[in-house]
Amino acid sequence: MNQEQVIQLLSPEGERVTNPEYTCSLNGEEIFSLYRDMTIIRRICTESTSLQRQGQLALWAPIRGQEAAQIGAGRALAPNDFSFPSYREHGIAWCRGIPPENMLRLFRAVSNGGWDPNKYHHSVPAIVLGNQVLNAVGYAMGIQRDGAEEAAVAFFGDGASSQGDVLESFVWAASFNAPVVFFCQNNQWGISTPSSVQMKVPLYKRAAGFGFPGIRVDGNDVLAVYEVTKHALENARAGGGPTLIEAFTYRMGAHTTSDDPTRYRIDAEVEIWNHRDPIERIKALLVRAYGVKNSQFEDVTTEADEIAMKLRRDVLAMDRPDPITMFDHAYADEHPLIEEGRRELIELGIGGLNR
Amino acid sequence: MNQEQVIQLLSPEGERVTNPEYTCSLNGEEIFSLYRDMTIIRRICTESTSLQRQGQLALWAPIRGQEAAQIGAGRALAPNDFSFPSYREHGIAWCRGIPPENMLRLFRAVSNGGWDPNKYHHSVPAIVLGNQVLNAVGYAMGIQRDGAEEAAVAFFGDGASSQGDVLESFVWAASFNAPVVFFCQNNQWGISTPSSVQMKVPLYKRAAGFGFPGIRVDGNDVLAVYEVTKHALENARAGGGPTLIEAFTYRMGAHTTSDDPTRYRIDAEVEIWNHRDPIERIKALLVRAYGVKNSQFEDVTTEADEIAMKLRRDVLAMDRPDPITMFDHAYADEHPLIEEGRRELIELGIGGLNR
Amino acid sequence: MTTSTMTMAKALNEGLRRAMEKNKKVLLMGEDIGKLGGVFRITDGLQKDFGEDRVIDAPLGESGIVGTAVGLAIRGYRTVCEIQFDGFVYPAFDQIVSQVAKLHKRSDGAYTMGLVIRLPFQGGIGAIEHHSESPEAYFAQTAGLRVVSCSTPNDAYWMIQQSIEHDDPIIFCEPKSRYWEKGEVNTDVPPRGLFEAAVLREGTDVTVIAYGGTVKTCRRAADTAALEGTSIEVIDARSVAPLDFETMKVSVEKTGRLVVVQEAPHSASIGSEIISELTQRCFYSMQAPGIVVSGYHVPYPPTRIEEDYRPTVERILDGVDRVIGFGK
Amino acid sequence: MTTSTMTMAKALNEGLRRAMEKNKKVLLMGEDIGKLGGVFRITDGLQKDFGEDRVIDAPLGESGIVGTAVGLAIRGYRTVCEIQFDGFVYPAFDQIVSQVAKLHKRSDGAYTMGLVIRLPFQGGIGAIEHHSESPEAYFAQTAGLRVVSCSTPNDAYWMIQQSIEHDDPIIFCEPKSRYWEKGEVNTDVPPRGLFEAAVLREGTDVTVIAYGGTVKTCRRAADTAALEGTSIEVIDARSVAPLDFETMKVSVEKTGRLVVVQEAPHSASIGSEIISELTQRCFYSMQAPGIVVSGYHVPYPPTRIEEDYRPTVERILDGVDRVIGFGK
Ligand SMILES: Cc1ncc(C[n+]2csc(CCOP(=O)(O)OP(=O)(O)O)c2C)c(N)n1
Ligand SMILES: Cc1ncc(C[n+]2csc(CCOP(=O)(O)OP(=O)(O)O)c2C)c(N)n1
Ligand SMILES: [Mg+2]
Ligand SMILES: [Mg+2]
Repeated sequence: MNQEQVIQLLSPEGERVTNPEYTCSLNGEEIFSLYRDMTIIRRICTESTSLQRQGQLALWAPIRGQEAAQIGAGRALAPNDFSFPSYREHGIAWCRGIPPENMLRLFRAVSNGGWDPNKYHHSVPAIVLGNQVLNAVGYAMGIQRDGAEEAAVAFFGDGASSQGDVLESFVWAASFNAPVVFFCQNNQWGISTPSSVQMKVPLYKRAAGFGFPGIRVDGNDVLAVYEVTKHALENARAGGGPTLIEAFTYRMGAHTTSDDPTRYRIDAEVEIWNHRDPIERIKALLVRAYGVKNSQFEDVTTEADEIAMKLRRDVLAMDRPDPITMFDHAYADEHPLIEEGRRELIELGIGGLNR
Repeated sequence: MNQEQVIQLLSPEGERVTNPEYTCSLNGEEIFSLYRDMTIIRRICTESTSLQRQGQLALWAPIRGQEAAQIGAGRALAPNDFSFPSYREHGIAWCRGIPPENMLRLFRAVSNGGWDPNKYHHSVPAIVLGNQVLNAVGYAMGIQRDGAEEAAVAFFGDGASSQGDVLESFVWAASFNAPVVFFCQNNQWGISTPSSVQMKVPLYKRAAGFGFPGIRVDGNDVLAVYEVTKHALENARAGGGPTLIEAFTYRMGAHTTSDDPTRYRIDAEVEIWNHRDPIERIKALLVRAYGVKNSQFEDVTTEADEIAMKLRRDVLAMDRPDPITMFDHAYADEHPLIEEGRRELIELGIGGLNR
Repeated sequence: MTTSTMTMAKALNEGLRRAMEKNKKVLLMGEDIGKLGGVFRITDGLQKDFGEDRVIDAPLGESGIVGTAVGLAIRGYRTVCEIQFDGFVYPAFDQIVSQVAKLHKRSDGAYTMGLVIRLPFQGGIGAIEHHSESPEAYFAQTAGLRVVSCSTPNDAYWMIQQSIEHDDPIIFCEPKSRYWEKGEVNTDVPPRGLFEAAVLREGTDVTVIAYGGTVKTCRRAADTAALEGTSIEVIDARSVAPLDFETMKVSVEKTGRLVVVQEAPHSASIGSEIISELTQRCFYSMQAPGIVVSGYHVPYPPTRIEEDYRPTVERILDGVDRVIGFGK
Repeated sequence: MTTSTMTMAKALNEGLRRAMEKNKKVLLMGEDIGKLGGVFRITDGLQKDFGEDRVIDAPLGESGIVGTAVGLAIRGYRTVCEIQFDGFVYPAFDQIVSQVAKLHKRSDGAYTMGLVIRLPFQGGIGAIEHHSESPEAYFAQTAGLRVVSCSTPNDAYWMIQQSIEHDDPIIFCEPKSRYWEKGEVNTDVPPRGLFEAAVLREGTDVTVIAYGGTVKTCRRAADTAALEGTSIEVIDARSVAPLDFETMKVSVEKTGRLVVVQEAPHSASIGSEIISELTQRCFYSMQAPGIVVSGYHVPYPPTRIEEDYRPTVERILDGVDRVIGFGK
């Protein structure tokens, strides 16, 4: 990592580091549960990758390497906070309680969303880079109008940070002092574009010029991510306005299963980051500082395997939707072109046969 | 003005101020010619306002109060630099040698542009806030590819600074280290929106977060604006990359002749800025430090009046274009819908009769 | 029956006021809509009465206006966004097409995108470039959106309220050249449903369909034609997407001739859609092919010549003559 | 005659290469187009051969890509912008509509907006949302732009070069589902002008007009129909704006029946335009009203059911049957 000011509570070797501003508020059990979440989401990710390889998913966007960033942030959210993800936030979705099979409906191409966002307080994935960030600011403006002690969180990547929508969001959030946390996972890559193209100085510094704090946190340190996010959320809920968090991490895998990173990055780089594996790091701490035993870790692995097997079964059972459903929810109210389309599909014998 | 770091070479009372970084490189004659330009452009502006009041223009966007910002920046440009204005940069247009009647073609609604941008190295006005700023960055990328020692300059307002296009421009300029100067006239207002809505911290600070320098200059101090702009341009031409200049100034008049500022701002504010009049300030210096005589100032007034009278004559002589010209330059090459339209207009007896 | 005479601008203002009174979740957002009341004064006085939290002066970014309105919709608010002029809606185009139009679907119906985007559109006010555009076809093409346009103060008063109450996102096109024209407003009962076309004048020879500012031009053309013995039926489409083909069909089956009048150029436009669909529905009744009288396929010209770009009474009558004289 | 067999992806790559060799002012710009060669590998190897200054890896902002290409055009460069997928063109919509389309006019001809915006469009690749859109009508509606689409490797090779050479801005729609299909490319002579439609198969009963990826589907439909004794004339519009109505008219006057096939929903679309215009030009020849076989008026569905959204051979034949059976 470079010379920048990075919040860290855990060294790559898994030793506790002290920080003047942030202390670790979690006990051993809670830290173990972070480990559990990270392990499970990684397992979900490997299972999804293999499902994709077997032709069961149209696509998959792996998160290997970003588990600490996502679980740390996701666990910091209060139930009534509302999160706005892009397409890679499986760890956040997990923390929000979204069933894994729901996460995969998008990738099995049976839904453009996958879950009820109001139920889980977690919006549907935004694929157009940056869109969700303005939406999160608007949601936060709604929180203000309701006088609620809640916060909105927008997740986006280093690449997306170049989009006008993300940058306009900073203006709006500052203008209205909106209770929103901007959480950027700087995983160093936007497909083949290194983050050095997007930013000549570290991203977190952008916030200052808009009038709110920006913080860089070691994105592979789940304790630090958790504390930094929790603090930013509390601040937002209490009327302190927005914060930009840059979680400095790394995309260990391909951009998606359609991508071939060997074309644009060298193995050595990936190797370096292998040594910073976020799960190994927290595991080392748990062993050393909390005396967690091997069997306890194995229990988690077993649990993760079971979740993965259930996920596989659920995915395989996910049928092609009735084509007539394409007309559902295109509009909230009656629409003649929807009626016309439904009629045609039925007449052609293509859809709606079981209705 | 507030406590921010502002570059100033001339106090509001017209006394020379020293600055550790910038010195005044101009002699008395040159300073007098700045005075001349400012006086003429103000006169052009009052004449245009009265032409509008008399129904001879569709609209006018006054620049009173911003003469130092515009003449200072305009005069700093080298002939081969290319400038990209919005709709209010009459002072820049004047410095680029554009005949005043050409500036008014847009406002008389006989043209969507008004002059040959390639001839004057000054683009046609951009009315959609922010568009021209990305264009300027692109032009600067062209300069780089040509290996030329030139720079592009984008002019925009405090209001426009909130647009995604302007913010994306900062990303691009930094990415490519493009030879571009971002010149924002922060005249405190975007129609009725005070700049405090657009920015919680001074605008010039935004640049740092993107990785290039930002400078606030006293926009009513023509000497400071000139030096700061000249320096930024030299730096850009020499490969030093972009600079954001925030010229802190004030829109003394209405947003345009369609606007009614009494609805949203108090006279007292305008009064304060009256004491900072950019022309009076430089005049005071010329009298005190260079012994310029009243008759010399009067000569300028006379010249300005003549220019205004010629402008009036030229505008009144500006006829409604032949309607058939609407089809000119819609496309560079033949297009059937253009042919169809031309034919129809001729058949209807509406246009093209003298062709 | 309570009626009063007011301008369309005032009718919109009253309509917005009533919607805000009825539902506390209704917000207004836009550039300069607070103290200034908007550049057209449509929101005049509303910030004073409803406060800065409900009448929100926006930073100058249209993507921001629409993008935050989406978030507010998710939170349960209904935001009426004012885009200052038609030509400034494009920075928000991505949010409109990718989020506003699609989020109800993407969330399987969980999100209600009940927001209204007010768009002062069309020309005729002698403005400079970008202030006179007719972008309605872009939105009509987009699945997930609806597009309506008012042509009278009464419609303005009611349609803005109906749009705010509707659960789908609506692009609300206001013919800015008619803002200052007066008409009767009946504040008791709406004239008709939001998506119904209105036959404004009955006629037997030609059906002329328009919306927004060109409706009045068509009525004038019909008056003139009547003097020459041609009977024009004038229909105000009102809803531009979806179109009320039922009402239109009845008319074209009667007259056998169709002219659509719009300011937008005709390539892939509302006019093309009306003609292609009505040709299908009324094939055997059509005595001549339908035609579009429209703006030309050029960037909106400098406004000293805009009256030669926009459909005038003369050009509409020329179109009417062409469909009547077809084949003769 | 030099011909070789290659995929459309390769043909585009070769066309770009040739254009870059011929004119040093030609640049490519887009996301991931350098080392990666673009997500579809259309620019594969070009950065290696022409350098990073001519094959520019862009920061991730479409408005930035198009907005800077405008500035480069002013400086005399010709930039081919790659938009990674159709659904990501909307952030650039403002620059396209307000600057690219209008600057030649606004500058009274001083600026040449000779730039090409490459858009992998239409569906059929089983992607997730926003990767399968058909936004061509938005651009066809916009005065100042031209829109073309290739349906074969040979057209791809030539049309991209012709587009780059052309002085007007061109939206170049590439049917991504056909990228990997092979065809003969004649590298000596272009098949025809950029704005000319092509009659791909002669027929007498019905004219079927398509562009991009649906052209092949139409040819298949024509094969099938032939077995049943129906003779379909298939026309590839190639130029979507302007449309080559001359070529189309000859065909419709012969067949008297018209079906337009497109993936975009039909509201205010290219199909509406073709039908309304050809109905005018061929009124007395038309035996039935023209119809559009298109995507439905819904956000592009999850792709497990996209084949029921996109026009299939069956749906095209159903359309053909409808125009043949009309009135019977
Ligand atoms: C507006 C837009 N342009 C392009 C794309 C295509 N695209 C998908 S992901 C991606 C890279 C994003 O990088 P980053 O924001 O760093 O997120 P990461 O994938 O690393 O999580 C691109 C260019 C898109 N989805 N949206
Ligand atoms: C995209 C866009 N939105 C809205 C407008 C309408 N408008 C014209 S000028 C203006 C205010 C601009 O303020 P600022 O950038 O500070 O420039 P100033 O007028 O003060 O010179 C607005 C909102 C516009 N021209 N473009
Ligand atoms: Mg990334
Ligand atoms: Mg301003």
